[in-house]
Amino acid sequence: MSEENYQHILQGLLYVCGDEGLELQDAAGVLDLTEQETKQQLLLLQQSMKDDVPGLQVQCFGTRFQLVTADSIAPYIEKLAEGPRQAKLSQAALETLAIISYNQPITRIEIDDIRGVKSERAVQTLIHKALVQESGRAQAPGRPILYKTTERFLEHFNISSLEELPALGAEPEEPSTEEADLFFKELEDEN
Amino acid sequence: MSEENYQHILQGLLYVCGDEGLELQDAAGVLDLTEQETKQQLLLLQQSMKDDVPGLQVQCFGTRFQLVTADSIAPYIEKLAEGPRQAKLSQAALETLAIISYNQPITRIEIDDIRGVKSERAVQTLIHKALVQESGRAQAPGRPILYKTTERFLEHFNISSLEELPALGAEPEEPSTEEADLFFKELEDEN
Amino acid sequence: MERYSVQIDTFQGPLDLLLHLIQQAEVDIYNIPVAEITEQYLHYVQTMQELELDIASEYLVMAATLLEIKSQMLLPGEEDPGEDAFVEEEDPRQELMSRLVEYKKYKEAAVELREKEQEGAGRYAKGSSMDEEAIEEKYAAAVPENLSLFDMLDAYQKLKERVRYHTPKETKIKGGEVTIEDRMTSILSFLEDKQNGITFIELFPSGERSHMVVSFLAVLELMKHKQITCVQEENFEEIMVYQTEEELVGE
Repeated sequence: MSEENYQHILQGLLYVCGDEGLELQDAAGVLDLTEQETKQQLLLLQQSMKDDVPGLQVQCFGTRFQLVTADSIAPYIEKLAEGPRQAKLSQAALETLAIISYNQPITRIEIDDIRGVKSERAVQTLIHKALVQESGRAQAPGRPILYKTTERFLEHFNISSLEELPALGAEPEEPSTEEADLFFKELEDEN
Repeated sequence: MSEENYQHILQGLLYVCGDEGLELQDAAGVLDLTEQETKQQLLLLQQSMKDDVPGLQVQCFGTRFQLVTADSIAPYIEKLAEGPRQAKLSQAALETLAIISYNQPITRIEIDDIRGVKSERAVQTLIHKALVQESGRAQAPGRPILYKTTERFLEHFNISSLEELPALGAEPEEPSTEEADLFFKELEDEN
Repeated sequence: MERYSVQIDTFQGPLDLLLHLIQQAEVDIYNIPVAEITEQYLHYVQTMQELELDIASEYLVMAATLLEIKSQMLLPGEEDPGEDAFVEEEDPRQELMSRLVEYKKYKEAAVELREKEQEGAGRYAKGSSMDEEAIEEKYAAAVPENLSLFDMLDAYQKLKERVRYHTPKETKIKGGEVTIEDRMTSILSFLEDKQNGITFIELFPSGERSHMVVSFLAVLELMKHKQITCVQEENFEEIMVYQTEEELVGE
């Protein structure tokens, strides 16, 4: 693979890792290079990004590399966050709400597992907004709190009961391959 | 502010927004430009990224811009991380979606008519996948629900706007004179 | 029966089936040989019935429509072909033709959508880093007015599509290297002390695709060599897998 290709791949890897950062070891695994060589590539990228994408920068913390916005544009990022945006629930809160509504009652740890990130704040927000409430404790070590949706949740989304939530993962029934196979088989038998 | 600066800021904004995408309106607010000017800048950035950061690309869906990885490096991203299992849509759902996207807003009965089968489940699946949403009610007996596609639809199918939908198959050609001639000829031959 | 044993695309309904028959007969959609197509269509529906496949009532409605068209076409023209001969007589097939043409357009559009779907499949994005939660807290108890069920579903879909960096990759690679022979051996030893057999599904401990395929091929191979026996009491019952008795293996 050419050096150029390594650079492109690293751009993509750094991007998808986002705030979590990319571990040198993992990057090396993907590129099939030694960690030393990979680090070399990452440092090269760090340099070239300065000219090519001045709005972003590559930061290095020990063996972890992270793509972040450049210091110079910080005021604009803040302006975006504070901008007069329509009052809406954050992505985090919405995801968490979806998970709770389809899996209630559910513990926070289970939610974290599904989301892959801590959801404490999101759960708190939802409780604040009275969309979610506590619902006893699970029979598990530490007896963690269970959460469920509230009446206000139904009211807000204008559904009369939880059964009215669109079925999760309900694929329209496709005549299965099994059926088709059966069909063939019988046809053959007939002949 | 120089044009260059706009570009840098947009790089940062796109990065921060990630899969949620950057709304043209919000970007314009941050840059203090009109939406038209902002769009211009975003399209310029889309171009320049191709050379400067080939591992990433800017996508546009309606009024939303999103930074995603380049197609070419997909295998490496998947090697690093558990990619989303591509839950592909069933044929029934795809057909239904095609009908909705070209005829929106449309009622379920109209969809059933075109497909010749009940499409209730397919519509539910599409709603669940947030590719289709309700859009008021038709002025018809029973006031049936109307459906339309969402922004997410554009994103899922990688289309920047509804106008970019591939043209529907040529309208049924009126049997041309030529064909008619042929028709008569055949009739004569038969007799 | 030959002509029915062509590949069965799982049909999306009567129109889909008709399109298939028309295409197969290599006839013009605008000039359907109704008698022939009707016969084939009925045969199809009949076979489906015999197989007790669940036939949507739409198929039967279409069958009736076809028969009606067929009989109309058999009726002799009413008037003498006089001056009025050029007044186009309504073709009884007209309505069906336009339905087929209309449906075909969307069927084709669906194919294009599928291509577009695949095109965008390899593009990944990170999650948002916007700290919206802070703003959210400012509004405390207020729920945004315009929040809909759809917003929640949208968020959930995004979650499902997000790249998960957390999952360690090592296990996956290990799974891929199992050969059919390896799997045959391990299945046999797994069965060795299981007199009562095991369920078929137990042979697929890994959800990983390649491992499942290898396992399946291994089962087929073992069956071929009569080293294992698979029994299914009834349709849709659990398939039980047994190690074949020693003496039978020798034969």
